[in-house]
Amino acid sequence: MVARAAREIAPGMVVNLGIGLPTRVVGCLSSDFPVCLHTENGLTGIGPPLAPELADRNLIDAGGAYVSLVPGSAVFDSAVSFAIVRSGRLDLTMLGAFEVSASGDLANWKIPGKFSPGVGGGIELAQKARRVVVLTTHTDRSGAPKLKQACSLPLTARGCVSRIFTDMAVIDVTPGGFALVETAEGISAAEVAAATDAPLAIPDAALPTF
Amino acid sequence: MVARAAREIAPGMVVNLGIGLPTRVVGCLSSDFPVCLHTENGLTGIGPPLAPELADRNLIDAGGAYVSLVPGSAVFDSAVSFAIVRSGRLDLTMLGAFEVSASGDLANWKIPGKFSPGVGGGIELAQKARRVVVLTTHTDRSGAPKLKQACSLPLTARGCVSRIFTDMAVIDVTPGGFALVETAEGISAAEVAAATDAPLAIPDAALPTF
Amino acid sequence: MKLPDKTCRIEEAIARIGDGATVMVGGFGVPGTPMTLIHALVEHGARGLTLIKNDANEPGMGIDHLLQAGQVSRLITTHLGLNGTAIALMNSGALEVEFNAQGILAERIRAGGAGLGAILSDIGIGTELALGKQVVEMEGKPYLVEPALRADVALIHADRADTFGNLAYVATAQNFNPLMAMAATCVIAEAERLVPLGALDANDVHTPGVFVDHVAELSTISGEYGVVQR
Amino acid sequence: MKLPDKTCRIEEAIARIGDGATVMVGGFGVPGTPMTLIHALVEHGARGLTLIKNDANEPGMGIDHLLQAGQVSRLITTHLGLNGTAIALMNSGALEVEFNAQGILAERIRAGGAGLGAILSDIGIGTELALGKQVVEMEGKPYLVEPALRADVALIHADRADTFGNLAYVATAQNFNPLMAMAATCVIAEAERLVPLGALDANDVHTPGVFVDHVAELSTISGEYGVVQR
Repeated sequence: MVARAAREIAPGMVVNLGIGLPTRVVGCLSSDFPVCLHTENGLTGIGPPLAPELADRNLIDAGGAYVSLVPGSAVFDSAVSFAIVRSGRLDLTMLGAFEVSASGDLANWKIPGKFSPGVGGGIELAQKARRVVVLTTHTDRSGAPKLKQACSLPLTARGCVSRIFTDMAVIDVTPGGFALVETAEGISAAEVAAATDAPLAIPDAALPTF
Repeated sequence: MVARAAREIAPGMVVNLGIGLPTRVVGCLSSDFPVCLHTENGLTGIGPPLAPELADRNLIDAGGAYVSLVPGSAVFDSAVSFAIVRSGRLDLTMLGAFEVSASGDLANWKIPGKFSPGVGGGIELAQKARRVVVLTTHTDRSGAPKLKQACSLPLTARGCVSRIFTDMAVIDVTPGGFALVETAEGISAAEVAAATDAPLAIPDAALPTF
Repeated sequence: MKLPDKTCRIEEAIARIGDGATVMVGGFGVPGTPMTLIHALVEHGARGLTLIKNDANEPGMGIDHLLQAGQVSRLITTHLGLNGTAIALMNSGALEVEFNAQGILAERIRAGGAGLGAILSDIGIGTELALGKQVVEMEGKPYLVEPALRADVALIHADRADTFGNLAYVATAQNFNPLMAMAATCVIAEAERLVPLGALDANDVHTPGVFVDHVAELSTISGEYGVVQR
Repeated sequence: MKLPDKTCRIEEAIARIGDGATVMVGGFGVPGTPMTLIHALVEHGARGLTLIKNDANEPGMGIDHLLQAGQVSRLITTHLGLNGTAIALMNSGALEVEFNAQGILAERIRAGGAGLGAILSDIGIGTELALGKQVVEMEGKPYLVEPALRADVALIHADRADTFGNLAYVATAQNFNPLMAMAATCVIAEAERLVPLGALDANDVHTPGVFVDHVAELSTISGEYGVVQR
């Protein structure tokens, strides 16, 4: 699914990869692919991650991972970094999720009473990136669906998600709700529908697999 | 009067010198006097002005004069430059004036129907410098007083002026109006009062001259 | 991962500017004014432009060429006292002029570049610059709403640029350039020197290349960029 | 004209911080966190502090020392997920926490540094972060009023400083430092290297020294500044 999500990145894009699964997309980008990776603390032109013994103590991404530079990297303060996001210069962000609703609402920062570490840069990425896609397991650890008719958790942003990549499927958020686009190798459309807590439009034609 | 005004600058101050008479104060500051001169376009640490043949084409002050740097100069964008002004980091500004009122109102940017080139950085300097002093001729070219009970021209800022240096006198703006502080060599208090279009408090004691 | 190349011919980039466009132009006096991009815009001939620029330059320099050619219908600025052309056009009614306090113009542009709606400021309260502006009270104190400014195009002058559009400025040629380079849909930069990717240290970049759409190296630095003889 | 010298001993500068002060602390994760100034503030012992910092660092690092010492009563931040101390203090009610969206915290601080009253932003509308905030309409669209933030003191970490307090940062140790260095009444900077006046090129300065009140060179770069082993 990470490799499939990586294909979402078109040449020339400015892309922010959220903490967790999205960060792993870096490993799927070839060294000559024209793309600019952005991170919230204040860096464009992220190179591959570095092991601790090779790391620069002053060079991290917003998730705290030690990263490298590429020719043409630039560093700047965190206000400029979010200016990039809010002013429409971020073409794509890939985020994790606790829940995604059929209308594209995203909840990924707070579980009241259990987990409320603060929203960080999530709201601005979700609300302002030109395209927001989600990378997540299709269900949570207890097997409960993360794709739901409506979110029950506090929202990060409303109606922001365009596409969801899970271990089971690629699903678009359309004006009519969730629509199945691709399935993982060996997963049937019916299995995806059963693991989704909202109606799922399944096209008549055979679906590509990934 | 320029030399007298220069004595208004205390060691360690950050100072902005407006276009015209105030700019000439630079010539009265010794090379080891601890002060930081600021200009609106984006420079702290202005050095002496440069003749055209020695000038750097990219190094001007807000009035367009070619200036030099000193060790420790810094350049920055015009937003940061005015952040310095508005956030209270400018200890003193010296400005020119068309009119100053007895309550410290300043008019120095517009003569309706005659001269309205725009306000530039004047409002922010007048409104936000910690101390605003004015350098001006005591009367205009036609001999009319510039110090008045109330300004007739559009204001730059209200109640901002603390002290006025003219070719005739040093005058403070006090809660009670204009108060004579010093006179120019050879000028009497009565002459200053006659050239001032508002009550002028004159102390009983002998006044210093400059 | 490799950063995209944004080098272009100036004429091609400028050709995208349509009639009626809003154009930000860097510079404060001569330093930082993109003289070559301005000449290309005169050649291109787009009309009915709204210009956003700190000042109107001086006669025969910078945006004076656009004013003289009758291409500008509106100017958002802080001061035009050094340009008689601009004053005459304003007084005749041929040029609509909106004056801003200088630092407020800078902040309005920066707010546009930062994706904000507006800033709240107390600058100009009690003067005619406050007339007609929306007022918001915060803790009993009044502030003026100063809406963010964005443009269709920004014309930027840099000292050095790399092929991704990372820009570095020198001395007081910085002025409004880094602000405007954040605040337009299409940002076109001219650079005195174009350097390869990696030749501009990440810590020395003033404008990150993600904000820049097109970058071109100047083939010559004309006399218009030089020291003004007064 | 000569620029004033602002070098000082760290203990003397920190001694000015009183009980109940509002203190901005630079850093995003380890990079840019002024570890040495923080230790001096722990030694100094001022209590009832309001801290403004992007994150709460990790256990045993940075502002965790202030939290552990019970010196902090309020924290304005964006995220504290990596520090169990902060979460426990928050959940017990001993620490009041105000969460901001990260870029909005950055802009509120910058607005304080720029002498503005507030910014208007649409970030968080429709989420619980909008609750209780003043709303202003502009051209029919709602915006949240996000008031400017200023502090009594800002604690800054720089790579290089000159004796006037001009600062330069490296890599992602820049983060909130240049913003906070504009936004406090008293700005105290620690620098890995103190250089003479003139050794920092005017074009390479990230924070102009006019914003900085006290600057000190670090005698050692402790392990707390190093790569975090996870």
